[in-house]
Parts: sequence; C-alpha cells; structure tokens
Amino acid sequence: MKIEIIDDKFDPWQSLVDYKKNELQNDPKIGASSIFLGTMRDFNEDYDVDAMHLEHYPGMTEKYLENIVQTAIKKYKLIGGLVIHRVGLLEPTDPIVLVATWSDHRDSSFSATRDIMESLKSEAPFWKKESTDKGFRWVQPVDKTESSNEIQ
Amino acid sequence: MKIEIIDDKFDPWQSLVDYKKNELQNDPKIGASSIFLGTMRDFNEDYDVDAMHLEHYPGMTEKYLENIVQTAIKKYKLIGGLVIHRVGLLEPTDPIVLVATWSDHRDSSFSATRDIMESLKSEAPFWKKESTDKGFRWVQPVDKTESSNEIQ
Amino acid sequence: MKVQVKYFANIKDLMGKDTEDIKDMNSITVGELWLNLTKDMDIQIKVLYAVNQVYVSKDYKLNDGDEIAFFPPVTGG
Amino acid sequence: MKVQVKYFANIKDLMGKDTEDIKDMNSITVGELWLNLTKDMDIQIKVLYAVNQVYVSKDYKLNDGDEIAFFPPVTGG
Repeated sequence: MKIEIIDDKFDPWQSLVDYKKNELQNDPKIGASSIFLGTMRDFNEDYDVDAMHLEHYPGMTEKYLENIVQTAIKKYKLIGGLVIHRVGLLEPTDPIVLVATWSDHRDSSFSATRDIMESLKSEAPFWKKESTDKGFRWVQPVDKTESSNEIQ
Repeated sequence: MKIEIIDDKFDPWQSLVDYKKNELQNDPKIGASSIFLGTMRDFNEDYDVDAMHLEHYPGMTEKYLENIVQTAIKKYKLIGGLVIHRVGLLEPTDPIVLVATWSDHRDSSFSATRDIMESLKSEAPFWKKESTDKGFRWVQPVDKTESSNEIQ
Repeated sequence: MKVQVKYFANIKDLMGKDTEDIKDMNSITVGELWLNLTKDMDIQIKVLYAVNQVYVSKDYKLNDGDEIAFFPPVTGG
Repeated sequence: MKVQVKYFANIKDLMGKDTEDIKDMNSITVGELWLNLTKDMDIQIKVLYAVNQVYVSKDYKLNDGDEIAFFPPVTGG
C-alpha cells in the first residue's frame, strides 16, 4: 500500500509503473489492475474554470486515506493499493487523483478501486477552490446526501 | 473510439498517453478516466502456467468489440473509449487486455469500463490455451451461467 | 448451395482443420449442419454457432454463401 | 483545559484565521465550542467536526489537549 499527497504535477502512468515494479515486484500472481484517474476539467456546472486550489488537512488526510485503502485490501484480498492525491495550485488537464488496485481476479480490483474513490470523495479532508470566469468559489459537494454532522 | 488486436507485447500506459493525446487531444472536458488492465498470471486454478496462446476469430472479434464499445459510449455519453487485446503467444506478467474510458464524471467511466470488460469476457471470440506443468489445456470459462446456444 | 465453415480452439483440434468449404448442400439449420459434421464423433463439449460473424441459435437457417463458425465458449480478457 | 482549533476552506475564510489556541476553557462538547466561537456571526453553512483527526458528532465531549478542526463537507477526488 502506498499513499501520497503531492503538491507538484505528477505522471500517473510513471507512478503506476514504479509502484508495480518497486513495491509489487511485478508479481506474476497479479491478473487484474483497476485504475481511476481524476483530472481537472476547464468547467464545472455553469462556470469556466482556469485554475483550482486544493487544500487539505495534513495528518488527517493521510490517516483517512490509509484506513480507506487498508479496508479495501482486507475486504477484497488485494495484492496492492496505491492512492496519489494532488494538492496546491492546479491547471486544467492536471491529474488530481490516482487510485489503483491490483488483485488476482477482476471482480475484486474493480470493486476495490470504486470503493476507495467513493470513500475518498466522502471522507478524505480535501477542499477545492476554483478560479472561474465569475470569480473564486469553494466547490460544493455534488451529493446532497453526503455525510455531515450537522446542518447549521 | 479505438479497437486494437495486437500480436506483440504492448505498453498499456504508452497506449493510453498516445490515445488521449492523439485522439482526444487531451480534452479539458475530461474529468474521469477508468482503466482496466488484465495481465497474465503464472497460475490458474491448480496449475502452474508458463505460457499462453491466445486465439481469436479475425473479423468477428473486431466487430463485437466495436459494438461493445459503441454501446457503452452511447449509454454513458463517453468522451472516449479504447480497447487493446493481445493475441498470440504470451508470457506471465504480459498485458492481455486494456480497457479505458474517458468521461466528464466518474460514475459513467467506472460503469462503462466495467460493462465493456464483462461484455468482452462473454461475447468477444477469444480463446486461451495454457502451457502448464500438467501439459497444454484450453481454458474453461469460469462463469457456469455463460451464454451458450446449446450444451451437447 | 455452398458455405464456408470455420473451427476454433478445441473444436478446431477436434475436427483436425480450421476451415472447410461445403458444397451441394441442402438448406438446413446451423444446428443440423453441426450434427452432420460430427455424426461419427462422440462429442461432450459446448459449441457456439456464428453465421457471418454474428452469434445465432441452432435453429438459424443457412443461406448460400454463409460463413459459419463453430467454437467453444469464449475465454478472452 | 486548553485545546487547539483548526479551520479549513470556507470556514477558515469566515474565521479569518487557520488556527487558534483556546485556554481556560470549561469541559464542553465540540458543538458547544463551535456555537461559542461563532456566536456573533450569522452562519448558514454546513460544518463538520474532527477531534484529534477523527470525525465526531456535535455531542463529542472535549478533553484537555485536543486538536479540534472545523471544516465544510469535503470535495476532494
């Protein structure tokens, strides 16, 4: 398992190759890899977006990401799991998040990567602020049922 | 959309970069990429496997893959779809199949890549023959409910 | 009428060839053709039928010039 | 008792700072602390509570030395 919070642009494919080679030793028991890459769009809802700033809560973010990936590894008996999340100032087309899991069969890696993304979106303390054609704005969560402790 | 049947070892990450750059022009409307990579294991059930031969039905394979990807593009309003499938003689750790889809939001690319893989596994005319420690064997489909016209 | 037949995977091994042309044939179903081709064999395997590169059921009626394929359940991916 | 408070995202903008130490505090819940800190403000936004980097409900009772964070629903990924 590897979790990385990174404030520079990263190459997701190189990161995959490196992790699989260095951490998984290209394990020939691997039959399936499922990968999700989130990239920055130049629009959101009705806005044109030219830049984005990603803030996070250092410490808590890593703790939650590690827990999320560890849970998936146990549940799906994964061979490996990797999450890289960008913070800082981003431009359109920049990679934001990479989630990858490796397993023997496809079912487990498909489900694990999906689970990790959904948990990351609802639990990991990251916040996006967009620079748009109508000024700066904090991004609102899409899901209205998103967990919250209280509505003020 | 791009479908490729290839009888040489391929680099899935380079293929992704090339497709996204050349066919999708690094479209800044892309927010999500979901990728599945199937790789050759050195075991299957109780067998050690040292090599595999992948046979296919030229013409019918491409037709079905194109139809499968086209169906997913329409259903999920994808920005792009790529399938590369290896044929010929493979060694353990070789990439077998790459499925990738690009969309604005994650739901559609996650579901599309999964749908394409499931349809490919049940419809696309490929057959695996393994060279194992107990001799050559044609791989049997795992799913007992797999579609078939008749049991003889 | 005349058709072209293709065999794949273990069906190809079984038939000892990957293709054959069949001439002077009556109009029959793809299932009947399969039974004719294998009538001297004791076959206990699943077979799928494709005509002109599309899956069909055993009741599909063949036409002159058809490309017919017999093969086992697919195992790609 | 004494606690450290952290603010993130729009809550940080609202409070005009990203952290503060609160001393000589009574033992209260995290929800009560939030109401105290914002009692002069008209706040119409969602807030989440974390204590020692774990999500807690508003009824969580604070202890000496706690690291408390207030922030809006997360939007990463």
